[in-house]
Amino acid sequence: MKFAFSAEMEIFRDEVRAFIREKLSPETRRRVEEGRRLDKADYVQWYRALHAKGWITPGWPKEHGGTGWTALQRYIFEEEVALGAAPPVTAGINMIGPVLIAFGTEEQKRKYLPAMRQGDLWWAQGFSEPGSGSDLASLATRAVLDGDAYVVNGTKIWQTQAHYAEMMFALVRTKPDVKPQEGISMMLIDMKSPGLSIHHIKTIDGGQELYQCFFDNVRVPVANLVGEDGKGWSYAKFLLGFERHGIAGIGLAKRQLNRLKRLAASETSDGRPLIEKPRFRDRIATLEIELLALEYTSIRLLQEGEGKGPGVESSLLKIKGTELRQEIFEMLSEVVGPYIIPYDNDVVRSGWGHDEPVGPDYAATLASNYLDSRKISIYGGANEIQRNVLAKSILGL
Amino acid sequence: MKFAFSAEMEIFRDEVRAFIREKLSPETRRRVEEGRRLDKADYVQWYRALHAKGWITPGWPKEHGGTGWTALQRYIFEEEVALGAAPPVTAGINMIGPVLIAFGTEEQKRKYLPAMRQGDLWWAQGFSEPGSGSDLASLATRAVLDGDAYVVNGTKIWQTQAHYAEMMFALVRTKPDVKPQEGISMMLIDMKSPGLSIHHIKTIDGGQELYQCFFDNVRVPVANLVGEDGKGWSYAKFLLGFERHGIAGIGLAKRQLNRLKRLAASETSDGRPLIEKPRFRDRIATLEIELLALEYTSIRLLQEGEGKGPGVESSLLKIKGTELRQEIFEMLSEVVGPYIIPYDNDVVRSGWGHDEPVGPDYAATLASNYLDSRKISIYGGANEIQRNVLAKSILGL
Amino acid sequence: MDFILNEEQAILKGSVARFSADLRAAMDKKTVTAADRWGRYADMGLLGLPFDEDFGGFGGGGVETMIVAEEMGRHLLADPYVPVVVVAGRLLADHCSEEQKAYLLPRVADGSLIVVPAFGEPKSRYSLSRVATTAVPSKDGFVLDGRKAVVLSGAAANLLLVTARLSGEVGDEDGIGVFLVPGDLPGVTRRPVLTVDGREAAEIVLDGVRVDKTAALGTLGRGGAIARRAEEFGVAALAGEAVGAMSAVFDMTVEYLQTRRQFGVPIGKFQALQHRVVDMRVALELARSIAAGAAIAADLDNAQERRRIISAAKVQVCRSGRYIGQQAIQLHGAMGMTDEYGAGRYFKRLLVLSSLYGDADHHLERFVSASQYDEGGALVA
Amino acid sequence: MDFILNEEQAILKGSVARFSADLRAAMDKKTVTAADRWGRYADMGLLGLPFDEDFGGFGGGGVETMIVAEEMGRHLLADPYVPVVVVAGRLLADHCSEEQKAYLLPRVADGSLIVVPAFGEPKSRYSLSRVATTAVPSKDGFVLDGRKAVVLSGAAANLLLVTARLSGEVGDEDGIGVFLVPGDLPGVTRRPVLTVDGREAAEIVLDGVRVDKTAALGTLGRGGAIARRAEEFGVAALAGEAVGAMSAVFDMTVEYLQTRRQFGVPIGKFQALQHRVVDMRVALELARSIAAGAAIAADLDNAQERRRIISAAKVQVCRSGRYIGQQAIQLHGAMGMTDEYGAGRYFKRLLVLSSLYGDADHHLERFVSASQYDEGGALVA
Repeated sequence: MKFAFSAEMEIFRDEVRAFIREKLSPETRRRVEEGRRLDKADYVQWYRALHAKGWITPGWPKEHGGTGWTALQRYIFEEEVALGAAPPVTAGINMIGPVLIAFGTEEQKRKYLPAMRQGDLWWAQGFSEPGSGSDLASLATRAVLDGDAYVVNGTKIWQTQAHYAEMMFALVRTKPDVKPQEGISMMLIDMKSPGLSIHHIKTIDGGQELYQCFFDNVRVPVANLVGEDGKGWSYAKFLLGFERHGIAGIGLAKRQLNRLKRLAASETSDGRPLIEKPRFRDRIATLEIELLALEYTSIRLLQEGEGKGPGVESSLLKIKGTELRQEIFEMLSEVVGPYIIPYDNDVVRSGWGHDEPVGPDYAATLASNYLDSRKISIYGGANEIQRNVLAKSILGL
Repeated sequence: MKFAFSAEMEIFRDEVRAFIREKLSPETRRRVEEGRRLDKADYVQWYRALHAKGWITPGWPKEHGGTGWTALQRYIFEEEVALGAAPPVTAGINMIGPVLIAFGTEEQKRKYLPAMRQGDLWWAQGFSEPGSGSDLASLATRAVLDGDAYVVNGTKIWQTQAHYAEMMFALVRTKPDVKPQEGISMMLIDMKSPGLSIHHIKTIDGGQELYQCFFDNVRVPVANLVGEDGKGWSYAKFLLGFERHGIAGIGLAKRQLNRLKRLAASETSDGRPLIEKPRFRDRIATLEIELLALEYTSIRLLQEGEGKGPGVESSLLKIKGTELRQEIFEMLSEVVGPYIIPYDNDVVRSGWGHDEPVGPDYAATLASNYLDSRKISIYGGANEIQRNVLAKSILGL
Repeated sequence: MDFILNEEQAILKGSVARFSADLRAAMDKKTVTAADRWGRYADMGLLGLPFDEDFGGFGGGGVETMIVAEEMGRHLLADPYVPVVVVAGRLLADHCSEEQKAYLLPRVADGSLIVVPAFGEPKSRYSLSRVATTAVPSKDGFVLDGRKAVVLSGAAANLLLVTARLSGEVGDEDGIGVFLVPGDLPGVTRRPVLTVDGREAAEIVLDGVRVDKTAALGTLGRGGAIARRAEEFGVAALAGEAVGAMSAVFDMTVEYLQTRRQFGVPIGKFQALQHRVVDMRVALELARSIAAGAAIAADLDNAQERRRIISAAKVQVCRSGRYIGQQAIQLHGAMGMTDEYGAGRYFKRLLVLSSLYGDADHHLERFVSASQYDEGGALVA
Repeated sequence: MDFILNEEQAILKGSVARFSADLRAAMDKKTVTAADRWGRYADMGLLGLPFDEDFGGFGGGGVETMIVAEEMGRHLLADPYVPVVVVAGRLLADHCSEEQKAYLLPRVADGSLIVVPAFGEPKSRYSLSRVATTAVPSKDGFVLDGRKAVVLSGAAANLLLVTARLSGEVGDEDGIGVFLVPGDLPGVTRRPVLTVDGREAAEIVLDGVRVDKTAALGTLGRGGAIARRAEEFGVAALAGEAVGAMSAVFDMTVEYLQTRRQFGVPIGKFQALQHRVVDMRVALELARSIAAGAAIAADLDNAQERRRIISAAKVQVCRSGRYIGQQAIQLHGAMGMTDEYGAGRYFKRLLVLSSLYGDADHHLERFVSASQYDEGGALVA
């Protein structure tokens, strides 16, 4: 056991940090730091840069364009990306990418993997349905074989940025008369298919990210089936269990905690910097201590698990990581006092522009960020489900 | 809606307060205030005084020696008794008393009720068994009819002060082949019966209060059956649901919170009274606010429910009341700093006597009280069971 | 404490409950404007509730305004009842001259005059004594200069109640005046902004605004205390409003758990969610009781006891509101994150209410300073 | 950070784990006395662990002592390893003359000399600078007068490490000395008391105790800093001990939930209890990681960073320990309240550990004062 990482790792961290400083658009960085919404251009610029460096698919096998990094390197990379205020990598790369590499046809690999590595191909995830959230096995979207294509009918919901997506990887029911999990297949659906329509869902923070997709006799070529018919459930489990080194979100939490401290130093209460008020300072300190403990836990579990692949520890990290970040966002909603109340959706997106800010300029996005933060304990497997998973592994009952 | 109670109620409160001040032994009061253990004599002195005043069975119907008080009067009485550091009334009076009045034979009433009113008859409760805690319906102690007596075999556990008890009211299984709840009867068992032995269970605080009772062919006269054979379950439910106006323990919590503030004013940290340290003061203030909210909730639910009998609100009051008191005891375990560590069981019982105290004299019982406080969320229906009950009434599922 | 509504209060509650539900329905159908709504409040007599009968009111106290605010909270009525009627209204009733009252109060009561408190400033956070806006005596009255921040309904208001400093330093308790400032006076610039719960607030610049002597209300120089007393009435009413909102979003969550099915059963069958609902209910009942206590206490003469209970209520309501709102979203799952579904709207209203007139930290401080004990642990009056 | 044990550390852990389990078994059978146990530690080489090889030790650091402490915590070994070997041991090794070391350290290592820190006083709470005990220079050395409080194993110890004030006021950081005081010296009165976890502590009166010049260790007047540095090693080791105890009581609770049946199923089938176990596990993993971090940090030269991590660890360990201990009792139900069942013994040990060398509030204060930031939010070194 040693304090600090090895010299090689610190050199690697410096390299990542220098790359981000050099290649990430300052405008995008500022938007992320200020908690604003991003445009497609923000993502594209960053993905291009990652592609050029060969760093866009670190989690893929080396022969498919992966970086060959150790788990620790990937952890450091993800932390630096988050600390450096770069946009997150699309779901497609970390989710459907590994599935296609493991189970896809050669044609599918040829067709999709290079485009994904270039950051050009955007995917929507088609798992949840209005009636199937935590209980995914109950999904009802049907696909019936008709000649060389499946005919898909039904609906999928909670697609993030479906308006940018060219393709969807979807779970659909191809066999109605078997056990629920056994009748599910995974297929790749062109978002421009006739009969496929998308409907925007406005979120409580005023965001524009979420969609529902409707399928009305959408024809999906048989060639777009992933692996075997009826094995979609196992591919989904493979995909959801895929190694997520940064799942605790340490870099994200650190960046927000730094933001909180910066704002608390700038705000005043009774004429003194808010951060000097024992009550507020103690609450920050408690969050700092938990974050330090969680950071060490992330690294320790990673080191203990090196080479073994992900365990149920990822549930533990997800639970604590999301709850801690939510507490930080909650304090961020308190730091500006009454200026949490004004709210202009256009300002959240684009800033005050030439207008004089209402209150401190950093206040405008805090309510939006707080509202948005409530999703992180729901998406990607609600924390209740994560607790079920972890309890099962502890108790074995 | 009005601030303060009516003038009549305040006069009543003054009367109760004066009675306690006058009649409760100062020695007993001191022991309760200091968190020491009580002897039988402490209880007996107080019960005699209550009996003389006619206040020992306020919850009984007036014709059986009840006081005829309103629910609010009973609440005030219980609060003052707790604030005044008087011993609690025995379980028998509030539990088996009302059952005998409602379902007992005339002979049972004649035999037991007057003795209970005099504070002379002590009861043990014989419900739980080692294998039947929350799941009481699974109890296994058997009673087989043999002539004019039931022959009882099995064991009961968690009897409080069984060494003082003359009688036990017990749930036993008289019919083995029916639904679990339907085979249970309630009977009154003389603690001096041949074949009945008691075994002391030491608790984590070093206390001597708990016992396990073993039944080896104990003969219980048929005349000691309560109500009908096989109806014990419904009597137990009647008994457990009996109106408990003071279930939130507001008076107890107030007394402990006052103790905490007194000690925090006496202790110093860096040369200043501990209560002036913002960190400690804020934590106390948070408890004070919750206690105020809970006190108002107790009174409000009582007033809303006047004449309707107890509802599921008692679960709500039990949950929050016990959790809050546990937090107060936890802070009491922090208030004396390192002097929480020394621990002498004899001193907990009897004080330092002629010895010089180790540390402040009030420190000696704090660890014992903290340890003991962990039971209040377990006994009388664990808080998990209370939450189940309340959830059922809210959700109806 | 007596928590039972008397007969008049029970009747008021019933009629306000029906009124609010109807108004909500009309809002959902978009058949009423804000002006229509305000007119209906006036017709119901709610806008004059705290005033004496002589001034078109009913002499209602903290309990009566809490009753109204709670129903507004339950039905998310987006109208500035608390700022106008409770805070500004009580201040006017307590500190205007008889002549001013005769003119102003009936107009507030009939809805023709909207008057709002403008106490906060860009750097004041929740303090009412950090007043940097200045009031300089002139020949006929005063000249006001400064900025007022996050004034709810500040753009719609006809009249502003502005705190301004006559003497001393920012932060001094004394030396503050409360001034009646018509919103359209020369030198008053109002910049409207939307609020997170979809209402309106204004940032206000006062640039050499001239008001006459009668514009100064109450004892000159005691404006901090005057504003604080008015805000206390507001906190007590807000606590009721928050309880109404919590109660509605709690009911909504219970219904969702009863009807949403996953794994073949209503999700309310899952014990972990059941226990969460219990904890929400506990938080709700604590908030409800102490909000009622604050409403009763709002009319107390004993300032220390009043402040202690009212600040305790705000702390508890903030904490219960955060918890209930957050858990309501969580238990609704992704559906809770959608704007269309109502839980989020309550969540946002609760966010505003947790900040308005002081957050939990602010009121914890006030509670502590109002709680002085003797050595026996007894509260020193 | 590298949390993987190196080969020597892994071997140490394995052998200490076996050793501790064996010792626990012997204790349960009551076949060993305290003196036997101490002898076994010596035989294992554990008592000299932090000392240089020249003095019968192994040159172990924070990680090595944490490994030992964790296993002691797991098996509830009731021996003063941390006070004697880690706190007093490190202080002796760092501040004695070579001559003193040559005499003392081998004797600590072979178990013949028990030396304990006596830093606390009746009114010092957790501060190491609130020293009222005085050290007045005399012809040959110093005369000590005062009282020392809650000295763990203070009655059994041969030697005490006493802080005493040479100059300045109670609370001053400077002017404190650390003195080696044989426990049987004239003027030393030791009153043994039991502790809540069934061990021994002493209240000590020093009445005109004469020690010679060489009894003063380290730089004269810097005793506060010297004691604090030694106590840091102690806190890091204690954190490990607490993690061992939490880990054992957690495992015990899991097993209980798997085997205790109610309502026809193991109670671990109930989702509310399952989720509780998860929260306990989260608390345990956080404590385990930061305790390991503190063990590593204990050897850092950077005092601010060291103090920050060590105090963070104590805060987290106190909180995790309270939560895990309380929930372990709760989930065991009434059985958890019995002395016979082991959960309560761990609960009591965790209570002692949460107080020893400073509670959560104390270390939160230290953490805050060690965390100074620039305006960008970055930690200022």
